[in-house]
Amino acid sequence: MTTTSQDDARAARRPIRLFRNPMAKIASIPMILTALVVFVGGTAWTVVYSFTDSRLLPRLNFVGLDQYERLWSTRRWLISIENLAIYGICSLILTLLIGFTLAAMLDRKIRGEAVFRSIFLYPFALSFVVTGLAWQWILNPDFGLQEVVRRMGWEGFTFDPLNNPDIVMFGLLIAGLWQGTGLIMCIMLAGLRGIDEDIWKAAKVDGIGTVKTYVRIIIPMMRPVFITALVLIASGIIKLYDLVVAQTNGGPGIASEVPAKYVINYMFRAQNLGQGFAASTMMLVSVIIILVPWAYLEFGGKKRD
Amino acid sequence: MNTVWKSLLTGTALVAAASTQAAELEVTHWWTSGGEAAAVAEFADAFNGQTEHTWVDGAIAGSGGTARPIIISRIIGGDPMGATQLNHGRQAEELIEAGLLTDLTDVAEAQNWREVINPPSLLDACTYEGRIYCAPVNIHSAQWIWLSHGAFDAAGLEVPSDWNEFVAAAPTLMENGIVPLAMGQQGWQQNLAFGTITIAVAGIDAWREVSVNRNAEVAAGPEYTAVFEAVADARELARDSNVQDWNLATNMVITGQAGAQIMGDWAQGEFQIAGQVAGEDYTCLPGLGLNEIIDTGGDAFYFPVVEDAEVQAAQLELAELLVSPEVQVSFNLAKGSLPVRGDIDLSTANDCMQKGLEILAAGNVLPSGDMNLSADTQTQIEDLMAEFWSSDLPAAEAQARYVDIIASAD
Amino acid sequence: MSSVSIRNLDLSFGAVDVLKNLNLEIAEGEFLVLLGSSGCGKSTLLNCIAGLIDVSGGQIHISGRNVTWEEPSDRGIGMVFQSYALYPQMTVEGNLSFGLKNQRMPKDQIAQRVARAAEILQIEPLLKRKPGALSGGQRQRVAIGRALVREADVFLFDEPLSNLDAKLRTDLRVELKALHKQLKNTMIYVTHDQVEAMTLADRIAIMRDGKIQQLDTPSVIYGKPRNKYVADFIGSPSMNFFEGDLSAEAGSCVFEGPDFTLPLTSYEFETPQIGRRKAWLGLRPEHIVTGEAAAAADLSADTIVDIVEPMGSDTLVWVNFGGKPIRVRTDGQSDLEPGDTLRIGLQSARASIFDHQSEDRL
Amino acid sequence: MTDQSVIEPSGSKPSKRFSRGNIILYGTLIVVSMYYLLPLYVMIVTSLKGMPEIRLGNVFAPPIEITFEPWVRAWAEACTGINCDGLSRGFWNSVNILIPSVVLSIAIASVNGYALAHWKFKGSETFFTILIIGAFIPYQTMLYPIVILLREIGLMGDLAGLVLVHTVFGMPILTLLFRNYFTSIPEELFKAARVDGAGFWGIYFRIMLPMALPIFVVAIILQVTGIWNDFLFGVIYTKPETYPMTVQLNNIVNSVQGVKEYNVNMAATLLTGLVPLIIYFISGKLFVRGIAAGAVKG
Repeated sequence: MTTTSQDDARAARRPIRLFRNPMAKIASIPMILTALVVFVGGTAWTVVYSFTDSRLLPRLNFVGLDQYERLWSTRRWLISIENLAIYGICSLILTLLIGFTLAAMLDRKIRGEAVFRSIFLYPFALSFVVTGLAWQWILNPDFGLQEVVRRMGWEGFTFDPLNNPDIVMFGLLIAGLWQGTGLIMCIMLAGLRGIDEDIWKAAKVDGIGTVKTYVRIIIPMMRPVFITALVLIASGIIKLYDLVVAQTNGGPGIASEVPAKYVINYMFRAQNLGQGFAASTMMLVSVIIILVPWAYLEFGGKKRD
Repeated sequence: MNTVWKSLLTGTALVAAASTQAAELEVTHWWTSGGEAAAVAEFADAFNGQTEHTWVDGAIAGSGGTARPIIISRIIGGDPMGATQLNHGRQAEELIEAGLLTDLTDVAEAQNWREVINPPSLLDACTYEGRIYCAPVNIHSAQWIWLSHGAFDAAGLEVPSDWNEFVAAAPTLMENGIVPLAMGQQGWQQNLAFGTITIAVAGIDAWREVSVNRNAEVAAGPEYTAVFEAVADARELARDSNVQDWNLATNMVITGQAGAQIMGDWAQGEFQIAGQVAGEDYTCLPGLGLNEIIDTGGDAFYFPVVEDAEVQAAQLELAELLVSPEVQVSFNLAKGSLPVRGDIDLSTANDCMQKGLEILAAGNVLPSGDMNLSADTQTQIEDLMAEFWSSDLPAAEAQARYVDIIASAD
Repeated sequence: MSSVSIRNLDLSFGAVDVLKNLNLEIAEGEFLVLLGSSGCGKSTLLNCIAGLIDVSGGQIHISGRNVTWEEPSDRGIGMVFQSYALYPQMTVEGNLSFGLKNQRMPKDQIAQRVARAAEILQIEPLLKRKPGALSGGQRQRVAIGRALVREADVFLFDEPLSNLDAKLRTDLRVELKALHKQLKNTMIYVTHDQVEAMTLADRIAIMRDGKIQQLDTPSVIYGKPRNKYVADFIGSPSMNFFEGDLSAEAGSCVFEGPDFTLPLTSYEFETPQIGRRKAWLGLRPEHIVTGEAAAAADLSADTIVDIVEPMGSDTLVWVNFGGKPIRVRTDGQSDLEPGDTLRIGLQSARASIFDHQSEDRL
Repeated sequence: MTDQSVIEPSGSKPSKRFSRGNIILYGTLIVVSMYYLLPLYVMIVTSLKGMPEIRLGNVFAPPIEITFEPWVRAWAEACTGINCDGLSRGFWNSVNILIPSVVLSIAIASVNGYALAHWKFKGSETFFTILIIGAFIPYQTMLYPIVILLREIGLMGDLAGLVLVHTVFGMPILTLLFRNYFTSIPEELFKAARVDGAGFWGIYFRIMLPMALPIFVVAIILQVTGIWNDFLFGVIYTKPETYPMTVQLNNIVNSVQGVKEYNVNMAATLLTGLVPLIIYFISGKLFVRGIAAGAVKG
């Protein structure tokens, strides 16, 4: 036993877990720092200050739930939430639907696939600011779509979403879908390309119709694709801000306000940081309620076999 | 790729060379409309011409809403600009408390600001615990209505001389396809119109009770009921106006598409740029022609604390320059606002400015809302007004909500 | 001295125990096959030996050295994977020399080793190609070559042939056996294919649920399976089982099946004290005799043929016996048809008896 | 165009070239294409008209008299405040911001993704989960803490600070992409390399990187678009001399002097979008391939 070599002794000792594969950990430091300092730290900071009466500058003068009580009795906030819900649900469903349908059409060995694909994808290259401006211009009642249709003979034609509080969110939706569906189409297309051709043969042999094959067989097989798409769409919806600012600036009135805009306005324009932080905390809480169980299942629960 | 680095290197080299002699002073502001930009150019020219320093223009378009987060973030982040526009009043208080803004008291005393600046309330707004932290550059008043001669001529009408006549003439304008009241669809513009109508309809005393003393009972009273009904009427007159920016609304008045616009005196800069003459092409009525009184809000420049001694020197020189008589004249003529000094000759000013000067001289002035209500309360009122003007919200309900805001105002 | 020694190895992922207190000694130059159905932990054990999975407890010694916490590359092993795992962007030569370059071996020495390995495996013409341009068999040769150039003491194979088609698999199996003979390295080979296991192994370790069920030579495992699981797992077609009772009758032991009694006259019990108990009787299809030999067996009976499966070299006949269909392997020339009567004979010498409860061999 | 995509379409094949189904298929695609192309068309057409024509006509009418003046004005003459040099000032600034930001963010995210896929350690998945949730946090809410953070590390107002911010906010999605991609690379390959004595960096540079081209293309496209189009960070974490093009665009579009010059606005908009647009049109096929490799699995 005394003759055990130095090497042997080192290898025999169980190393401290923290120092196993040190390079992997060192290389992960940026990620860990980002996750802990920026995301957790920044979030915690925001949450803490949401319980204060901070105005222009953050200060730790706690006022309990005052900011939240005020938030939930503010009409603009309630409208913002409602608007985001409307926009979010429509956008989620329509983006998936349009994205998938376009991808399915492009996947049918058509001619000029590359051309169509580029056409559907290019709006994604443009920022929301540009998107908002372009559609504001097209939907302008005096020069745009409404006027063109009227000149074509339908005198009574009215389509002025940006100045009609009831449908302004749909005006935003038209622009949002234009910008975002291309990427989802691309992801769906990639997913469809990953489906084994034999599946189609099997479906054909079984006499299952095309649509039914998509709905009953292909879509369930594309679960990971839909999850990626869902993450992208949902994260975009919550962040909805630039488009609104560029296209309607919350108007007419406060009919197209969204939560992110409320946060910014109260942090910087109203100089009521506490209120802005309370609003962003509410946004975070809703994100976390929806996401954490899912993220845990998706990324946390898996183990190597 | 080479060129990128080359240009970058030469760029830094230039900066380095220049800073040994004079400072480059970055000035942020949100004056980007035609009249405003022309006015800023007066400042920049004077600064570049009369000092050895250079004015680096940091204009941020899109009104204070876009610019303010940027300005405040940079001051708080420890990377401030040399000077910045901010509405004076309560906006800067906390920055001063945190020691982030430069004390200008020495310059103010040397230049005798206490004496020359009129009305004194302007300097009071810059004063915090006895020290002066900003240089006021102009007086703005919001209580104006601008009437288009072209529009009324086209409808075969006399140009009205007060709000009531204007309301009476509105149906005829509409029959002639003219929008009676141009209104930009932004909360602050709608709030401005509300404030102006309040002073005209409810009178100064009621206004003061509510806006200065935050008396919710008066806000719930009959004077304000009349105000909200008048605004509800005005809302109908502005139904067909769907522009966003204030100067686009002004442009509707200039081109005769709209009969009138309720807007601050800065609208005058737009008429001037368009080559219109007060009294011939357009008419301005302070206090809507009913109550000839104006508030004395205005713009001011603040100077964040910086370490560089040359920049500090440049800051003080700019502060001095901004209030100096010649610059005050050239700037305010371009911008259409009133100068902050009572001791300068503005005989070259046009009809509207002269009206303003007379009212100012007569002392019919009100403190600006910026100085009375916090930005928070103002934002809440703006939100309410945005909703009120562009929906069918009944006047009574809007008033009730207004009362709530005043009751909890600070 | 044993080449690889595994002592009290434990491995668990969270609450799931994958390997439980596992001990295994592998002699130098031995060809050991780890055999088991998927999920039994055989590949995991191999990965532990390679150092690709950190163990939860216990020790691994290779060539007398405790390597439990050493890096895979320091353990003196070469490894061949099921999916070949060739680096797609490197040529065959690059693949072979990658590990040696990482050891900072001199260039000429690398070239020499690569050349030798290529020669042994007859892949010299492929050296400049990339893996994408190779066939499955060629890829697997390169993968073996990659282990070969390391001149390691121990080779680890993780189901190396299961991605190949049947013919190629048989060919490479023979080559592997020849290679082992030539190199005389210790080899640990994971597979779920019992034919591979039987043909290649010096010893087979049959694994189930993270435990070794039996570790012995192929013939012992085939002839005297340690328990009912091993008996059932090894052999194709698999063993026939009958439930029944053991009882002593006139000094000798008998197995009382559902409707037959087999005297265990020549069965060698492992344990002396049997007593009366419930048990399983296991008989391999090829150990049930037919025709004239049946008469000489310990028990013979007439049965009705149910199904006939000709398999070329022999014929598998399903007959009803003991209340259920059983498999009997007969001559390839058999002309039996369903409904025919077949006389079968059971011999106790080649049977297996397992305790009903513990399922261990008696 | 002749080079057929590596990944073949897998959908069922339409039977005849002019079947009714085909006519519906192509008809739908063409109609939908028009919706997608409409804004681009309107932008181009408007940018080529003079102001009087804009006020008279409708947005869809082709220009009667084509003028390139709006483009010239947008690029070199449009005013913000007292600066009248259009977008040109912002172009090189954008490039200077773009290159280091893209390089750093992708370098870090790819290493993160690689570590998450093959070098899991206790807590690594937790950090990753936090990161993914971070992707849902509106940037605006992080503005204030980040200002304070940058002040504390002394990078506020520095180009390095902006690069850092882009790296941080690009990290969630990019890490997800790289992690998924590297997970899809067979684990045995990684094991083989470890047996061959390659360490963390050896495997990353020698084995993983050469195989990761498609996903790098996707990451580059996403980052170039995102960073080029960024307005919020660009305006807060830079100074007037280094304002990116989007800030100039905002200034031009929102600096209304007299009437809104739609033609100049549209030209400016197109000019600003040109860089990402070109990248998209060039790399369309690679993009789909990369997405197939990275976004779909996992």
